[in-house]
Amino acid sequence: MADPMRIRAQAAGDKTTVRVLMAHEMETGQRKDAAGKTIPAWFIQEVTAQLNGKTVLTAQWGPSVAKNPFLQFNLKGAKAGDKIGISWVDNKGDKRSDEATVS
Amino acid sequence: MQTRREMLSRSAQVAGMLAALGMFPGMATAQTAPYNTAAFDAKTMAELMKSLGAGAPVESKDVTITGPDIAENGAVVPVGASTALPGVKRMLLLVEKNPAMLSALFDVGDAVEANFSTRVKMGQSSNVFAVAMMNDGKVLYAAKEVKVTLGGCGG
Amino acid sequence: MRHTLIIAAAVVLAGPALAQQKSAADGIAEYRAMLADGNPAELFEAKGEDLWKKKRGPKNASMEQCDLGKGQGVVKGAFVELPRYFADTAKVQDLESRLLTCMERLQGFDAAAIAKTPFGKGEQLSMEGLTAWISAESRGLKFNLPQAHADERKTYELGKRAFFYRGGPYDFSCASCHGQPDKRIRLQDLPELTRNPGNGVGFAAWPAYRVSSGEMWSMQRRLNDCYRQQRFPYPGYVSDVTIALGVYMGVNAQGAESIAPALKR
Amino acid sequence: MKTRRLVILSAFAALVAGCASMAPTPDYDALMAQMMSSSFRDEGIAKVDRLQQDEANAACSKAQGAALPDSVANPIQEAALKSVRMPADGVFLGDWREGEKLAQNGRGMTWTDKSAAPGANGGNCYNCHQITQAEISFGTIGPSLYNYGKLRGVTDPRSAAARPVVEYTWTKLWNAKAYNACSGMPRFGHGGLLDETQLKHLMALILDPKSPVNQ
Repeated sequence: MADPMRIRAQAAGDKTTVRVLMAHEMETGQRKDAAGKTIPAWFIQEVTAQLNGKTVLTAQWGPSVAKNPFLQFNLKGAKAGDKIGISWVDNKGDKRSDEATVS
Repeated sequence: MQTRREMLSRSAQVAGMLAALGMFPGMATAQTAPYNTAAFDAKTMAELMKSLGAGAPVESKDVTITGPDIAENGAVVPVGASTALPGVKRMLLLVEKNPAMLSALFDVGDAVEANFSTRVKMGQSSNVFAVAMMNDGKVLYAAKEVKVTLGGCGG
Repeated sequence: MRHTLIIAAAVVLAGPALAQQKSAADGIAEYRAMLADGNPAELFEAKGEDLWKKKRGPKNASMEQCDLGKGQGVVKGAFVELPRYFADTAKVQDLESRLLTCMERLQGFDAAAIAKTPFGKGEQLSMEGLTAWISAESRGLKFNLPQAHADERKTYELGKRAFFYRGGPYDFSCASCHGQPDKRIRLQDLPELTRNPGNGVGFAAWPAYRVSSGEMWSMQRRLNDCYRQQRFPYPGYVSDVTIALGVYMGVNAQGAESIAPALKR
Repeated sequence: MKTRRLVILSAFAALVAGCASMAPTPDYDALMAQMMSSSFRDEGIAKVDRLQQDEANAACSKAQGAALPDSVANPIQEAALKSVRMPADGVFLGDWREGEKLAQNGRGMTWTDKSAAPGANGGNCYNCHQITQAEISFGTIGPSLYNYGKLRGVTDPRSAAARPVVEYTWTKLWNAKAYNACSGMPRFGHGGLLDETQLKHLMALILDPKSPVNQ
């Protein structure tokens, strides 16, 4: 199973900044290994964010998002103690979901 | 004492259980559109817009693209797309000279600002674009050139 | 202030070439600042903490009884005092050689086999996590390597000699790149390692996450690649020369604040 | 500046001497030799014989960054000067475009390089020098070479007037120790790192009036 994400969510007034680091190779499918064989593409395709269980953001990514991806976005109306859930699915169908509390 | 990882994996298990129980309404109702392969294969702006069912984009001062003037390494280039305009449906981040232009697509809901930052790979110096697709069908963009320098010793 | 004056004078003297160079440097500084928030090294720190506390290896034991120099199980502050002399092995050890000792003695791993494992494979992946977490536990602390033991002083002197040792087809030594202040290779600043180059620079910045390869690099891996680019033969993992260089750079960095694990090109 | 370093050095020497009176001074030369030979192994084209030092490298290592006394430096420089082979056909300049490619190329001679032949090596020039104005990613370990020929008044590299500059430059590329016993620059000709044709291209890059370096 994939390694856990690192999620930080910080409220300032009515705006909450969410920063996420995901552990993923984000292999483009354009690179070759030492033997000259193409390394197959392997990348996160879908990212979802939930605030207290309700989906607030969906995103689709291509293989050009950098390895061990970083994502930052701002939520309106979240407050300290709220739960932020982040999920991703990659092109092989691997999934990962993690949660953090707004501070 | 719990380690960070235990805490994280426990919350992951909880999240997984919730998902299994259909308690993540978002996941249960699967608002996410199916992965748009055509958009992520598009080589030109025209192809990309067609695959997204949108018209030609217009440059706008109301859209902001953030990124460095020079990237020390093309493997990780911090970029951001934002707009303060109301009525945004989607935000896109594009790299003009990558094998496929589209890097990331964000669906903007009521609870989230149209302001996203991530990091992309760039094969060479290129324009990067922030595109805002509006509810009324307008497509607005901003562009910025990012120079990618060579690595340290070339070895 | 003095620095600014020097730069201003240099710009006047060198004209447009230097002005352009300045703006390139500004651009790179801006790029690095944009990446500062959200260092993927955090992903490795979490892994490392888990590896420290988890029961693993043939003896199914954790690393929690490992003595990194400040007593059994003490992690905070250990990193900024390494390499140092350890009585139980009668050796000066850096973080990675000490971790190998603990992995062998506590967990029953074969230290020699791990030392032979290529970077980024097998148990070397554990080293990436462990060094990331252990260094992070000393983030913000100042380097203060002990030099009380005769072997620590001896190792410093050998490290100094190794640092200036010129050889290979290009006649390079460590000092070729790191013996002078304010130099660059291409656009990368080169820390002067014969003295304290400042907080979070040089020895005080490794382990680091390398954006170019998306990998976590320990000090051993950093030194290994320095020797590759120096066109030298291959230094063994935790070999004497690498540990001596660690002592030399670490003692020189006395008082420098550690930012490890850092983010690097 | 130099005096201050000397004072520090002698203070350090006094300290070492103080310690030495309590415990025997380790035989550092022997310990160093032992450490180097036990720490390295062959990998690919990078064999342990690369650790062997010639007289110049041994002297410069021992000096630890300090200037060599003339009595040591002069014989090294004289020997280096004698080692230089001028181009067999008397033509010093090749194609600056090829020179620029070589200057950009930082590869060669590492244990991850397959071949040690000159054809597999770059010049590594931009690692340490500014050369053309267009390339902003350049190092500063060596001096700027921008306008190298122009600043030296070279308008026709084949002319007799240009001869001293041309020969000096060739010598510097062939064996930089000819002018500075502890130069930081690799001995490209002497070390067999680049062949004559490649050196000519680099010469053209910095001396040809048509090269962007001299615009």
